[in-house]
Amino acid sequence: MKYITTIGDKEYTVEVIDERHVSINGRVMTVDFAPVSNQPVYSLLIDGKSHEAYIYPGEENWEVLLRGRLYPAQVEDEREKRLKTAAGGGVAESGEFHLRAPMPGLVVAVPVKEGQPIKKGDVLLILESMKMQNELKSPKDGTVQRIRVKPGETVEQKATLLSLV
Amino acid sequence: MKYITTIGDKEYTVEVIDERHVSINGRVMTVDFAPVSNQPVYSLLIDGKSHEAYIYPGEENWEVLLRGRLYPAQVEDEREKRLKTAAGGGVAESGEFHLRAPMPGLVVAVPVKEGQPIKKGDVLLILESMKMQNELKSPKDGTVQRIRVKPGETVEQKATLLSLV
Amino acid sequence: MAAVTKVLVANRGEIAVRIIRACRELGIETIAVFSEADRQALHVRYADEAYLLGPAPSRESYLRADKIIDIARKTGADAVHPGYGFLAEREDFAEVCAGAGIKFIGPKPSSIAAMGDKMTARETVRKAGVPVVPGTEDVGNLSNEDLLSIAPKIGFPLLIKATAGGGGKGMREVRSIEEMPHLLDSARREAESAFGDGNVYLEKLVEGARHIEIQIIADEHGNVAHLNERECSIQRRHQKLIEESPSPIMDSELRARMGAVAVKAAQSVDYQNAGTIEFLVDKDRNFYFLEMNTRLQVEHPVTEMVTGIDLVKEQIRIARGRALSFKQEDVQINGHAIECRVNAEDPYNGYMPSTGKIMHTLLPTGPGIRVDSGVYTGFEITPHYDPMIAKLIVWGETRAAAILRMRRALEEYRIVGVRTNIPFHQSMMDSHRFMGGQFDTRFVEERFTMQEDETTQTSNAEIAAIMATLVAHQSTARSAQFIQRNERDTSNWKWVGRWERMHR
Amino acid sequence: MAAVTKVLVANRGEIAVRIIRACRELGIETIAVFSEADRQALHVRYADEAYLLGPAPSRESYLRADKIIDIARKTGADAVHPGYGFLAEREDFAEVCAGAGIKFIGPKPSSIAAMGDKMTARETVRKAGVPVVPGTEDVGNLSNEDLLSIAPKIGFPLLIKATAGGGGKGMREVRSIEEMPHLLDSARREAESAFGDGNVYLEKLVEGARHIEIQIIADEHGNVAHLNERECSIQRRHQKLIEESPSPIMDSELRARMGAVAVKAAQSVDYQNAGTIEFLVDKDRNFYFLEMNTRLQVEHPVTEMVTGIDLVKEQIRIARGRALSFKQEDVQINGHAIECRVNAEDPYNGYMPSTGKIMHTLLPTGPGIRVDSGVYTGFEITPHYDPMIAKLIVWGETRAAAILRMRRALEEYRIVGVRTNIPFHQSMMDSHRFMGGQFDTRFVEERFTMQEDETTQTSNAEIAAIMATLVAHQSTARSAQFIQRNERDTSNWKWVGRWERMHR
Repeated sequence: MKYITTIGDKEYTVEVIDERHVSINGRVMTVDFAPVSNQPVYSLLIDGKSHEAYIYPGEENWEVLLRGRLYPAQVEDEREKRLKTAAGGGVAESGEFHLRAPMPGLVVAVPVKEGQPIKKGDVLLILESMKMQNELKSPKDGTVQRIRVKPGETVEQKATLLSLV
Repeated sequence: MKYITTIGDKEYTVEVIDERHVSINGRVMTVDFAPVSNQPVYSLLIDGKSHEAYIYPGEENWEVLLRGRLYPAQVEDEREKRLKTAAGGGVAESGEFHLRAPMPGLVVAVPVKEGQPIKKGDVLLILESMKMQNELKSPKDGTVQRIRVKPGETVEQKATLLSLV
Repeated sequence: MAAVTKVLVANRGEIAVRIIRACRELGIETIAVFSEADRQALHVRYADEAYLLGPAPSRESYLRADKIIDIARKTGADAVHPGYGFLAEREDFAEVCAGAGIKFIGPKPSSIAAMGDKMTARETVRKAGVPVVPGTEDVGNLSNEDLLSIAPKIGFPLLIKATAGGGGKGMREVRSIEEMPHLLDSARREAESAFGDGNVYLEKLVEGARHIEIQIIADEHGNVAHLNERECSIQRRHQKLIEESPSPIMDSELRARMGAVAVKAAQSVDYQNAGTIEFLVDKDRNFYFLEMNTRLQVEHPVTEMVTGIDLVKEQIRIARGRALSFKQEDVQINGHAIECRVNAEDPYNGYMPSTGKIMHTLLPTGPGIRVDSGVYTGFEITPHYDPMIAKLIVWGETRAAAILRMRRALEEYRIVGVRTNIPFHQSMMDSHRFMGGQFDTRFVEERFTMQEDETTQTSNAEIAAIMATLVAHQSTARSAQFIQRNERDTSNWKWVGRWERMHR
Repeated sequence: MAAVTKVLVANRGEIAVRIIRACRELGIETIAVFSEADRQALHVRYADEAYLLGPAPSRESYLRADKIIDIARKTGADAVHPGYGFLAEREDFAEVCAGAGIKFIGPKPSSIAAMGDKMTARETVRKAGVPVVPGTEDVGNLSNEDLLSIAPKIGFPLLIKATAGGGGKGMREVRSIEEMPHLLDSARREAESAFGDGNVYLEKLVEGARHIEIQIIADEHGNVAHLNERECSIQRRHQKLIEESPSPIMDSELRARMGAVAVKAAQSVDYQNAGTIEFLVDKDRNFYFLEMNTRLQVEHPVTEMVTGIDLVKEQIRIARGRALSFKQEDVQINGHAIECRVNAEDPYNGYMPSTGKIMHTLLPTGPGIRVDSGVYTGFEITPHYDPMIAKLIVWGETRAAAILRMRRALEEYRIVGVRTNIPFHQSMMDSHRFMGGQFDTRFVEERFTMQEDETTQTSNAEIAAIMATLVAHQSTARSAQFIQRNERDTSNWKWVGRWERMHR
């Protein structure tokens, strides 16, 4: 089975030949690949070299943490990929942005008002977690559309705090 | 709920009054009891004192390993217990004994023959495991009835090796 | 001689465990206190006794001095060890302990007070002839107006610092008068929530400075000694991340001078027990008093590793009224020690705190490794407390040997369930500037990146690509299997159906 | 100067990990070899490269010298470290390495041969003036007949020992001529399976003796030094369980004398690299040469903890052809170290080996603790290899401090999935005779019980009774709940049924 795997700006053609063999960009290698302790930790012996990494499923990619370095990898079935490219790929970006809580915590302050215009990098909200005050900044220019929380509220991870248009 | 719990030659009357209270031989105590990491390891706070133990289910008792000491504990519902005692209790001991493999290993030698009379403590079989030769001795006098394995065979834990009558 | 036979540990996490271990090894009974979030915490499991304080938030649990004193009284504790943070630098708490006839394992309330108010401290040591960083002179609660007017005289860049401060909480850096009001507000807000005191002061920002601190230890008989320095310049947002002893820039001459000044500073407040004098050292090796921490430091193990002195046991010895177990001239430096603070925060996601249950751990072990941890597999990391979950300390014959050992330890360390900053430490151990000892307190924020050099980059990326592909492949393969199984099942049913028809 | 840049570690478990760590810390590449049972083993995970040897049984994997040399050649390894056991004391293996131009990290084949055959060794050192235990003099393969005729001359009790021996394998104690034939058979059988050599010899049993060994280290330039003694008298079935340094019965005078004799013994075979001379020391402090182990010992860490010398790194230094990094007079004894061998065997079930998957672990950590482990949560303990899964080593300023620290470490240690002998070690640390240092090699088997004193017995039994009851109660409560839930379900269905009828 052939895959196109993308890390950063590099594309790798990886073929899983059988249980014991893969090829990357045409070079065939012997592999022995196994999860450790039923954890998202994997041990790979490739042509004898021993490697170990954490591999977490990301939103639509795989996060490989190898020797302290993070490699976000997009793995696509070669066919799939070709079709996508043919279709011109890429979904239209919605103008809306929902600020979500990166971790559970206490809303300390919301220094913006609904309807207020925002520049990229402006502080939208201050969230306290583990005794640290974390300033959540805007990733884009826009206007504050809806604020869903107020200071003093505790919020769960991933809770939507406010929206921008 | 009341229980009679027996450790060695000592009997304890333990009543589980509610989530937070037990009494032992009449003395009421405050308890906070919780398993640790979903393991057979339990943390007990009793009147503030902190204790931790491994608690494994045994054949028909509980094995409590507390501060390096093993306490095999028989826990019986008080009613049950009373009935049993009334019935005169105790099942008749069958004269038969099945020697089972205490761990997986390799049968090195079977120094006995079927029909051979055996004294308590005689070596019935030699099992090699973890590079150690373990002599399995007879717990009773008797006669070798049936030998189920031969030297060179590898056996699983708890496999019946031979029987005595 | 005060009897210390039963110690209440007024703290949580790794430091509570550290103290309980020392007590156990001295045959002293221990009492733990815990919040509702910490019933399963190691300090509760390891202590002889453990009592609930209240709900998870510190203000309702670990900061409840009243409840803690109560428990100490009821359980007949004859001493309290505050650890660091929480009540460690509250003179009122030390007072109450004394009042209750319970030995506070730390300095006298008056010393805590003198050093606790950072402005008072500056003045006290300045009068004792200790060099300080230029900043707000006059002591007292200064309004934003006052501070805004003083600021230009001190000159920018400058630092806003919490008077009750410590650990960089409520600290803000100011580059211009314009941004100062907003920063004053956020600084006061953070200080308020961290110390229940929003008062702040100003200090000139010494650029290109290193943070070097001297460990002080003093008994009740007037003996004061220093246990050399700790290099703590590797910081982020004024939070120390890596500490080592000795400092790569130190020589015996400077060490002697700074040690002497530190001893003088301690004596200026008649200090007893363990404490730390923090200095800034500028490019020209001038040093300025920053503040004194009147307690055990997070990073105390690096000092223990090179001096062979157990600081917690020495603290208890002092609390018992005995003299120091050594003299200044006995203090050696044997080899080199480095500590990495393992925080539950993701260096690849803006160092955001990471919470959750620890599903798996594999600790680095073997020669020259020490781990001071407060967590274990199955323990839940909550957002209520400090993100530091463990300290990894290594010893080596030389600094180079220690770095090599730290590298292998970090590579061995596995924690699943929360993201940690171990990758940050790995990158730091590979950084040429760190290896060369060339860094200051701004290094992490201004000149450090987690990027590796191109060559390893590419080869590792290839491995990562292969691993990601294999995992993706397996997961699709698995789902495929299920489908097949289901198909087989249905066909079996078909078969059964046919069989039934045949036998009608 | 021999280059050592890539080391093949011809071993498994904790010692393979120990060696890989040392190499990594020296910037040396490592090659692991493994059996089918060990694909997931730590040494495979930690090495730079790893190659499969064959099926689980040692004879088909870790004893396959041919395959190992092959792999070393193919991978361009310039050195092999044999660890202990397996091929460590096979002079033929050392020969083949030399032949292949691969440095064997250990002594010369001739030294291994001379010391490997225990009878030859006895003769060699005896001629060098080293006192030996009386026993079979004439070298050569002796038949049972010969041995049975010699036995009475030596006198009973005596020991049957494997000529290829080590680790008590193939060792039997004989009290009378009658039981000797059966014991000879079982000894030869065990020796055969352990070393592939059933040859045995006899030695007088020195009663009330302690097992004390001297660590030797020698370079290729004629420098031979000893690193003091290790006390290894706590044994069961001739397997060491606890080792410590220094020995509680040792004084500097005896240490100097035994050290000098040990050096002489090593020199008698022109010894190089690390080795150990085992002695028996009787009640009157007379000492007799027992054997020399021409390799690293399991218990080497206690020596490292008190001397500060890393033995594995020193071994590599010597293999590189360099001189010892120290002189005899530099060797210090700093404090006291104790090692407990953690075996997967159940002390409450006749020390039967225990196998299975490790479901959970919590390691003791903190100051003065070192764990050398080969296992981790999720790893499967198979019956194929030695039951030792970890070594717990502690350091203390004094022996008493070390014992107290070991107690707290043992109490912290949690392993779920296999039974271990940790309870044995806990009882030993509480034993007055152990604390008093009053024991010999028979102590465990003849005078040690795991019973505690009455008072703690009863109080702990009460706690155990409560805990057992609570667990039993909860399990019954749980099943009860299920029943209730089912009842509720059915009643719900009833309700649905009624609802349907109502709406027909």
